Formats: sequence, structure tokens, C-alpha cells
Amino acid sequence: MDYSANEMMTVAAARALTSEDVCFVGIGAPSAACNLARLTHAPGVTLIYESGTIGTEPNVLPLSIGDGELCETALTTVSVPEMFRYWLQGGRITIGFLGGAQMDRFGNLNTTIVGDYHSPKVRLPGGGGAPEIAVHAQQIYITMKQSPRGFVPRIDFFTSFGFGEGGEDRARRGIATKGPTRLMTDMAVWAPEPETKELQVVSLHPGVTREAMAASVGWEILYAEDVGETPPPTAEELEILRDLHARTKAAHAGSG
Amino acid sequence: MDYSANEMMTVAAARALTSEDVCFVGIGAPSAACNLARLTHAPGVTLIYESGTIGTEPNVLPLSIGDGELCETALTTVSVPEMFRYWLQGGRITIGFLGGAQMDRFGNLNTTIVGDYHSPKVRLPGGGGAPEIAVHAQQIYITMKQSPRGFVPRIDFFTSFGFGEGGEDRARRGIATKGPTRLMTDMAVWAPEPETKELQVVSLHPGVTREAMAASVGWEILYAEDVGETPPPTAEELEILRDLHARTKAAHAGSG
Amino acid sequence: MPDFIPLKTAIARSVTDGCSVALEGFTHLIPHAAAHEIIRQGRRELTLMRMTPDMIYDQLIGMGCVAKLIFSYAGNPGVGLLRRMRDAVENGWPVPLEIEEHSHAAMAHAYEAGASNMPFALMRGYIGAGLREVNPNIKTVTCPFTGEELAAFPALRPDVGIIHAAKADRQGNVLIEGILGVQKETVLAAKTAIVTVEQVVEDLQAHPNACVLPGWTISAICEVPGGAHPSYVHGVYPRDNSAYVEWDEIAADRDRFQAWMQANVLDVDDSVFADRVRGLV
Amino acid sequence: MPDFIPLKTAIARSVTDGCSVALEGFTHLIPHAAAHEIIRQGRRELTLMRMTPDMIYDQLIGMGCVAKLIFSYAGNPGVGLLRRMRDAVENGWPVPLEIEEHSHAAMAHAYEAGASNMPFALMRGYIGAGLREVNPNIKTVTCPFTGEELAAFPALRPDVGIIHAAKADRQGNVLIEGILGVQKETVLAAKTAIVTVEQVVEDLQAHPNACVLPGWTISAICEVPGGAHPSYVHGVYPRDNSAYVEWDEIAADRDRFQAWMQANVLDVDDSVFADRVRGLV
Repeated sequence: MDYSANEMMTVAAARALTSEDVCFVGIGAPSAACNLARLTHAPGVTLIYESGTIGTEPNVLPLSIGDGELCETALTTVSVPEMFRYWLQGGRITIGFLGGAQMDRFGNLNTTIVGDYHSPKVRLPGGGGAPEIAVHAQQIYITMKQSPRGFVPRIDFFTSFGFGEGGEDRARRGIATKGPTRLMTDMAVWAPEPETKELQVVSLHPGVTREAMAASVGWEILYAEDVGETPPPTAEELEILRDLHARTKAAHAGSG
Repeated sequence: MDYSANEMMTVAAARALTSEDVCFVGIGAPSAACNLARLTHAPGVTLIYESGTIGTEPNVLPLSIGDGELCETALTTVSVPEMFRYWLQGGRITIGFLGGAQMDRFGNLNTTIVGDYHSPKVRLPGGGGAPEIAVHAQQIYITMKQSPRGFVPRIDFFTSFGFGEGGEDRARRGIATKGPTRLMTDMAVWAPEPETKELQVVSLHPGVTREAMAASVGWEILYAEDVGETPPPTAEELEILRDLHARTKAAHAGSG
Repeated sequence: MPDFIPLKTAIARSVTDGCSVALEGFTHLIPHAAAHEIIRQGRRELTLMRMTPDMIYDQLIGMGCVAKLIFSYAGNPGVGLLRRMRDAVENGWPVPLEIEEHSHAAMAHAYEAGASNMPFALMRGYIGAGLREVNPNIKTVTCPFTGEELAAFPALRPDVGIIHAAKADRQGNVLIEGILGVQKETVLAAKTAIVTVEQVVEDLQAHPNACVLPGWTISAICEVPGGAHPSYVHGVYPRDNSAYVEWDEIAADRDRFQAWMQANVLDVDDSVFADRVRGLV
Repeated sequence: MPDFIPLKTAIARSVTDGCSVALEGFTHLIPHAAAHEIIRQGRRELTLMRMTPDMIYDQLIGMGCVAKLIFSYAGNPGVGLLRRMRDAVENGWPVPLEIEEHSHAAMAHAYEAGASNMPFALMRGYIGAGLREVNPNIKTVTCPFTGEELAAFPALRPDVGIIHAAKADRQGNVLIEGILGVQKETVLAAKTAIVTVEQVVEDLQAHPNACVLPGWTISAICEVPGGAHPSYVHGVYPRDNSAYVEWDEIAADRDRFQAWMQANVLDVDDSVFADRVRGLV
């Protein structure tokens, strides 16, 4: 069955979730991945959106993190201060999803600015929940498409902290959580090298070459000792994901 | 119409409230006074109990500050942390009611201990909400029966702060609220002398003599220049107060 | 009890040039009608606060009402960037915009501190975050028990807090249901609070622990049906997603933006909002 | 998902000698059955936390289970003093009791800080209050923006948090309605949480913003109908006020207290609670 690189990325992210996880979900790829997991192998996964909806089970993907359906299908909806205090800072989130306009080899992310902060070339949206998700979620999964503009040797701004300069930099700063334990892109699955914490490729998606990889990343890529091939999406995964997107498209066509 | 000293105290306290007041109510005399005010001249008065009930309109007096009827008749019920943060510390309370086992001439109150804190003669309940009510409510009304054991030259413990050592002591400590602007007892109505802030008698309840006053207070009493007589309870006030107590007694006889 | 007055009157008496205003609503219940009224009244030099300065702040900024913005995420939710805000930050058009940027957690804590009458808020946060270096309003406090360093930032106390809700009763008590956002905190942190509502009802029919703001915490209630459009009101009308998508094109061009604002904001009044939600499902 | 197990099992596996336990419930929903189970299991040297150590803590203290008490108001609500606690504080009977005393506001903030994973809590408070001088756990933090001094105290993080609720569903989600107290904070601040419930239901039928604790925040759910008696459960049974009045007499005398505990706690199990609320109106 044919599939897109984007679908492969979403499926790879979904597979990393279990029914025991409590996910702090963002819009876009994370939302699709989390809901795909919920509709396939991880029916018990708990989805939390920063708008305050806890244990939500949307039938279509939300356009924003505060869509009405998230509240209507949630176990409960709390205020935003409570969400950040009791649930995120309280340590209740097992997986936080992040992405960004720029990422370096240590999973540090920038969604704030291109250029200098005080006289920016491009003003991006900013961090939102990310600075605290990065340190309070027990693990971070990053989903991001590979490109030389995005995968850069040095990010322009530290919106959210990954492994900093690598090694024990998190622990040195008093951060007790694990950080970006997994990166799912449109080309590969990455995970931190145990000592240096540099993100290294652990599996390539079917058909992806090391040459194509090199062209999409702004640093010299580290590969794990035994790089495997990411299993392609199954027919079931694709069907459920495409149904989800079709329902979403229909619902968002007008208002909703 | 005959009435008790206790009834006079409650009526005097009720009269001090208006429909614009937001009262932080305690159990006992304050609760009776606040509900009497609500049922007579101040129908718009807002009653808040520290259990989280806002705008409650009980039909009978609660036995505890967390009785079910307080919630059932409230505009809304919030958590206890929210009650203390947004509503009390937030400065939303116009009148806080306090009382105590001991009070000095500056309206400082003790409900914590008789004797030494670390080897007490009598261990009293402690402060509960009082330490913060005393500084965050815009004004404090004290209701308390006069007795030499209660009205003492020096309290054993500063559970809640009145005017401290008098004068500008509140302002010196950074307290912006007014403190105990009124004391309603079974014998008189008191208010702070404008300069020294010592509580002075502004009106004696009908039939109360200065000799009787002296015998009930452990310091030399200050009288205002023109001490009046507290108007006795009206027939309407007494009828409504007695109805309230009768309903309360019936409701609390068994469970409820 | 609050005054039940037209929106125009409420904005005119509370929002003045140079004051600080927070219009809140987290995707849900965004007070668009109130923002448009501020634009029509031509206010200038405002300090605006909002966690997610989306379409309404893009409009206020593009119309030159704003001197300073305190925020944590500036995007058109689900669509992209805010083009008028970018133009102000990158090019100073139509007027330069000073920004004070926080994270969501910090903004939420700062409103909470404002509602609690605290001078500042404290959290475990901003660890390794670049905002710490560019925002002088992020400082450090040391825990007197453990020695841990925590992030501190000033409480938010806007001069005027503005929210939208489904209903108020005749005493001016306001019920918020669904996604609550930081609206309660905004009203309680503000020196003056204005609430636009879909309708005024006899009985809120609220459950015992509903989010209800007592009338005595509010200065003015303004009935503006549809006043949250194109955001939504839980149980009343849905989000008009297409309007957010269209905004991306409108805001992309200065002339087109100005023409749109003329036709849809300056030349009308708040009565148009009821029509805008008619037929939304 | 929590385990659905008998109360005896839940207490046995979580509450051990020397650990810290918070049984909360603010007049409403006080977990009496759980307290009695701790007494029956003969736990010793506990550190107990509770804003209002009323009848249940009087019983735990009188039975010698408690080494230290962290609290803010020790009274029999609407009745008077706690006689067993007084006996422990004033006379060291049956064992000496160490106390750490706070105000209500501080205790509520401290649970909130525990739930928020903060090392300490901060408030404008304790100004001119004597507790500041006798409790070394009340310290000062200076606002880095205004210079104002604020009161700081450690977060509460009990080893075990125990509450009672009207209902849980089959996934172990718990609904709290009516007077909420500090129960949500207690569960989220605790390392392990036990919830006794009146019943387990198919559907909580909760409104969107109800106080619901997800099952994954709870270790054990124990069905104990009547388990809050003589406190009450909103909409299920009322407060048994006469029991509180009687307690004042029972607790006045050591022998009478012990006889009552033998007959009503030690010689029975939690199945007696259902009977105790039958007929209450």
C-alpha cells in the first residue's frame, strides 16, 4: 500500500505510545499520532491538550488546541492555570510532544525567532507551553520534517531545552526528566546516544538513503551501530489514519 | 419586648452590615448576625464561608462552616485553596468576622493557647482562617462576650493581628486594610479611637452600667466623648432572629 | 451589581489611551466584539496582555492601537503566523510594538497571582529557556527550605479585563462553561472587568461547582449575541474555522487589511455579530 | 487505572508505621471508614496532616497512632475542642504529640504547592501572627520586583493521601461535588492516593467542568457505602450532627473513649458504615 512520508512520520510517532501514557498533545502531527494510537494499539492512552481538556477522545482532529470537541469528549476540563500547575508541572504527563522551526543535534528547539531576538528577521509564534513541557513531561517526543533550514547546527533561540550541550547538561541544571528520547521525522526515527545525548538515527524509513538524509540535515549525522528499517505503515494504520483525516477535513470545511 | 444580651449583641452586629457587603462568616454569633442582616435590612449582603461557598443563603444556621445547606443555596462553591487565594487574599471580602478566647484593648485576638505555646495550660483550636482574615478583609468586626478572662490586658498568643501596639502599627507592617473597626459585645458597641486605635466604647446596650462594664474587662476602659445607648432590638429583628434560631434547632435536633 | 449597559458605553468609560487591557478567552469565548469596539473608539498606546494574541490582537495591532504586548504565543491557531503583528515587530508598521514575552505557564501563573493579590508569581520553569535572557521581568527566587532556584515574574493586573460568556443572570452573575482558559483569573486580576454575554437570563442553571463570577466582581455586562465570532461559545455556536483561514490572506497585505477593517469593523457596530453566527452549525 | 480492592487491603499495602498520611475532607466527605481501618491495623508513629483535625484525628491521636500532627484548626466543628488531642498535647497521653501549626490559608497553599510539584508555597500572610515565632517552617521570601516580604512554608507531600467521594466509574475516575475542600490537591500532592467511594457506577454523569480525578492519579478505589459517616455526602446522606455532639462526651473521659473505640472501631469492620447512614435524612 502506498503512503506518504508524512503518514510514515505520524505512524512512527503513534507506535511509540502505549495505553499507559498520558500525552500532552500539540496541534498537527502530534495530534494525529496520538489519536491514531488511541484508535489502534493504545486505546487507553490519555490525551491532554493545554486548553485544559483531560482524557479527551475527539472524533476528528482539532484545528486548534481549544476546539469544542476536545471539551465535549473529555473526562473533565480544567482551567489553564490548573493545567500548567497540577498536571504539567505536577509531573503527571508521561509524554510531551514538541516540534519547531529549528532544531539542533541535541533536540533543543526554536519556535521563537529567526535572526536576532531584538531585531528579528522572522518573528515566529513563540514558545507557548513548550519551555515547560520540555522540562516537566517525563519524556519528550519530537515530530518534525527534515530540512536544512530546520535541522541546523545552531538554533537562533532556545525556545525549549532538549539536551542543551549534551551529556549531563540536563542534570546539571536540576532537570529530573528525560528530555527528547525520540525524534520521528518524515525520513527516520532518531534517539539520543546514551552518553553524549546527541540524537542519532536508529531506523530509516523504507526507501530513505543516507545521501538523502545528509542533504536534509545541517550537521554530520550520527548513526546508531545497527540502523534498521522502520516497518512501513500497515494497511490498518493507514486506513484508520486516512479515515481520521477525511473526517477532519469534512468537519473543518465550513465551520465547526 | 424582652431580649437577651446575646440577642442584643447579634442584632448590633447585624445592623453594621449593608447590602453591598461581602462577609467572610464564622460559626456562632457572626453567622446569626450575617443571616439576620440578610433577612432584614440588607437582603443583598453576600455571605461567604471558608469552606468555599460564595453567596450562600441558608434557611437555618449551619452547625459547621461546611454544612450541606451552605453549598445547596450558594451561587457557587469553590475549592478551599481558591477561597483563600482569589477571594480572601484577593481582597474581595469587605467584612471579616472574628472572635476569640482572649482579646486585648487593640483588638488583637487569641484562639490558640492559654499559657505557654510549648507547654500549654489549655490547648485551644488554633487560628484556622483568622490570621489571614485579620489582614486581608477590608474591615474586621469582632463579636465576643465580655469577661475578665476574655478581655485581658495582654493576650497569651497573637493568633490574629488587630492594631498590634496601636497607632500606625498596621501600616508599619505593610497591612493596607483597616483592621477591627467595630466590636460588638453582649454589653456595648466599641470602635477604635482614631489616633491610638485603642478600642473605646461608643454605645452601651440598654441597662448596662459603667460599673458592670469595669467588672467585665481586664483593663481601664476608654469611653468615647459622647457614649450613646445602643437602640434595643426591634420587635421585627427579634422575631426574625428567634425564628431563625428555632428553625436551626429543629433542623439540628437529629441529623441534618 | 454591575451595570447592564451597551458595549460602546462600557468601553468608552473604562478603556482609555495608555491603559492596560487583557482580552482573554482560550480559543473558546474570545471577545471579538469588544476588541472591535476598542478599535472603533480609536484608542492608542494600549498595553495589551493575552496568552494567545490571535486574530483580535492582530487587528488591534494592525490598527495602531497598541504600544506594548505581553504574551506567550502569537499565532493564528491551526493556520499560521500573525501577519499584522509580524509587520509591527519586524517593520514597525503602523507603529512600533514593544513586546514582553513569556511562556504559557508563566502567563497563566501571572494572572493567577494577580487574582490572588500577590506581587509576583513563582514556578519551576524557564529552565534552559532563552526567554530568561531577553526578558528582564523573569528573575530568580531561592527556596528557603531546599535552596532550589525558581523562576519569578510580576503578577498581571490589567486596568481592564474583558471576557465573553454564554450568559449572565439579572444580578450580573456570569457563568463560564467548557474550556475555561484564564477568564476567571483575568476578571479577578483586573481593576475593572467588562463581560460581554450572549444573553441575560433569569436563572443560570449552574451546577454547584460551576465557574461562576459573582456580579459584584464585574463592572459592566453588555449583551452582544454572537460577540465571540469567529471563536465559539460552548453549546451556542461553533467555531467559524473558515474565518480564521481567510484571515491569513486578509492580513497578508496592508491595503487589503485596512479595507477589510473599514468595511467589517469601522463602518459597523456590534449589532452585526448576531448575524455572523446565524446559520453556523 | 487504580485497583478496586477492599479498604483493609488498600490501607495495609500503603499505610506503614512512621509514614505521613493526609486524610482530607472539609466538613463534607471526611473519610471516617479509612481512619478506622488505620486504627484497627494498629499503625504507629504516623505524621498526620489535615487542615481541620476533627473527630477522626481525635480518634487516631487518642489511640496512640500519631507522632506528629500538621494542622490549622483543631476543633469539633460547631461543638467545641478536641479532648483527645488536648490530652495528648497537654499531658502526653497516650503518647506525646508533636505539632506543626499553620493557618488555613497556609495549609491550603501547601497542599496546592504539593500538587504543583513546588518545593514551597508563598502567600501574603502571617503578618503580625504569633505562629511565625513558634513554627520554624514559616520563613520569608522577598519579592524580587517590589521588595515586599512574603511568607513561605514547605509544600505538603504526604506519603499517602486518603479521601472519600460519592462515586467512581469502572475506570476509577472519581467525581467530587459540593464542598470540594482540598481533596483534589491532597490526591495530587500525595505519593499514593486511596479513595473510598459510596459506589462504583457505569457513568459519572459529570458536567464538563466538574471536579474529576482521573483514575490514573489514584492507587486504590475502595467501595465503602456510608464511609464518611458522621460527616456527609452531598446528595447521598446528611451530616449526623448528633454524633458530633455525642463525641464531645465520649472523648471527655479516657476510659469511656477506649470502650467506645473498642466497641465501634476495633471490634467491627468497615461494613458497619452502611448501617450507620441508613435512615439519616
